Amino acid sequence: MFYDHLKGHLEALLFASGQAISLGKLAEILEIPEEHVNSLLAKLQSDMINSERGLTITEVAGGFQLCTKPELADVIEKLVDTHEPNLSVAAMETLSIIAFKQPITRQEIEVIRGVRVDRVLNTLLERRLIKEVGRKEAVGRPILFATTSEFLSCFGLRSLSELPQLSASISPNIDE
Amino acid sequence: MFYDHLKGHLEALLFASGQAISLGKLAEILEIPEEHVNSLLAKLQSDMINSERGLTITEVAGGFQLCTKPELADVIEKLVDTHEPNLSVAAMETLSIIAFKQPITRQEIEVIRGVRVDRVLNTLLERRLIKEVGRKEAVGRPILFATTSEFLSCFGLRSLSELPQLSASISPNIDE
Amino acid sequence: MQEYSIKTDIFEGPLALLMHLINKNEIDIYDIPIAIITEQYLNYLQAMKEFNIDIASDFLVMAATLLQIKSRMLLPKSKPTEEEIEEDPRQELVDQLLEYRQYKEIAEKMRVLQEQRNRYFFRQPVLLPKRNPLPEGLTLNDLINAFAALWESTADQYAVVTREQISVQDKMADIMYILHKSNGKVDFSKTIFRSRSRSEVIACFLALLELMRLQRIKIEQDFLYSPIMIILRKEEA
Repeated sequence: MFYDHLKGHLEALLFASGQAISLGKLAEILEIPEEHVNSLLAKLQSDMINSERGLTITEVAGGFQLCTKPELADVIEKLVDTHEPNLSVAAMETLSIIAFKQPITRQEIEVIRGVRVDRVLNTLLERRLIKEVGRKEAVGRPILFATTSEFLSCFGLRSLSELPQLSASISPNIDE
Repeated sequence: MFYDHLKGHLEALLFASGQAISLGKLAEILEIPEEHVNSLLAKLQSDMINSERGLTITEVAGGFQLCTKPELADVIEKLVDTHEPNLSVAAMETLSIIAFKQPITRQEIEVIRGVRVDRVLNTLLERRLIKEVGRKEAVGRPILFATTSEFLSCFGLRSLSELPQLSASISPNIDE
Repeated sequence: MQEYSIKTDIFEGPLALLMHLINKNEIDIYDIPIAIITEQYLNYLQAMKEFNIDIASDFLVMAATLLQIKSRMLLPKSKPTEEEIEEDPRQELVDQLLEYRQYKEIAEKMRVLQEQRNRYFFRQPVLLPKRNPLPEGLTLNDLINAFAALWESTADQYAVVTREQISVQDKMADIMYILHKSNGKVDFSKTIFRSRSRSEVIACFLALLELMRLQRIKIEQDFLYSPIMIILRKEEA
């Protein structure tokens, strides 16, 4: 096709960036319209399906990112151990609450979990999975927390709408 | 050939590593003899010669490394973050002090501005508007700063003599 | 000891413990046998105590809540009034448990997502030097304005400070210093160089008078309104 000579450019850009690059940024650098970037990405992606290739493209919040194929994880793990340690049960529960009810205060999280969450919040902040997004207009003006784009890419989500669904069987209130 | 199914593994390993990996390490992880790793690398390399690919393999001290093709350097460079072109008020004020009172030390600038200027100075240095021109014969031998030729062209000046003489009025310096 | 450490891992809060008891007993969450659950809950706290584990206050608050619900359940039911059916004392707790359970389930799904994601490996970005374009559209005026803005703000500072700080003593030292640097003779106007404020001029005059009284200097003026010259006395030179 028209822009096939740019496939190598695209691959090199994704490689060099390391992080996700937005469609807009790619279009700007390659100096072609976004829809053509999209079709180039699709072509590059389908070239990579070949079993002799080890890489693939994932789409996460913020754009497109080059990474190794998931089926090769066992081999890669022999080389690098880049993944951060898993989140504790407490951290994962707290993160889930924030993801669904953001923006939310510490006190509101504690009502749901029934325990103090100061330390868990610090861990989540340190790992940049959540951030402070302002203060609630309430007594004491407590800090509001929300998830970050790192949160999305950590879980391979393009947006918050891809979060797992709350199970329908549980209605929050019997009276309803 | 025999090990062609490992070409993807090799690509993924080189990708995830970031640094160069030795032949021995690759042989160990792929569980094949080193000479076969060598021929796999050669095959992967020749696959990448195709103009639709953006990556290549280089051999450096310590082993093999995946990188972008040198002919794509111009495109990759467009990824580079560009500094905000405008100067902040703090940077502008500091620059004006240096322009009119050069050569001047950080401490002397701080006396005039009444705030610390370390970071502003770094910005101005990074942006090549000022440079270090020696050390003052005083306690601690502090570094002296002055403006650069880039500074002149930035403000459309042919030489420093085109700057108006403002320094005397602000200077409470007995020596003058 | 092995077992207790596992237990404290699981029950890091009273709600987690209650959920465990409900699941273990296969209890309908909408109809919790409060007496049984309360007993088991208290037994667990007792066991924690025996292992010398600090019991977080959250657990004690829940124990009190359970006991309160239990006692309310034991009270003879008053006849429902016409306005409303009496609320089940367990209702609030049930709501809380349901919401908590919902997020526990989500957390499990999130963990699966993360494990899937962990099978993808990324790489660090290539380190590229930052580009530093020179600022554009600046003129000499911008530079002068920036300097002038500073000058005004620092002038204010000096005004405040000098009124306090220019003492006659300082001014005497200034004058002697300048005289030594100027071969023993200097124009009076040259001795006013700090803030050029009225207070400096006054301090300067007083300093001159004092230096004359001490016979350190003498003053000459050729004619009215001509420059006043300050001259160091011979013995000082």
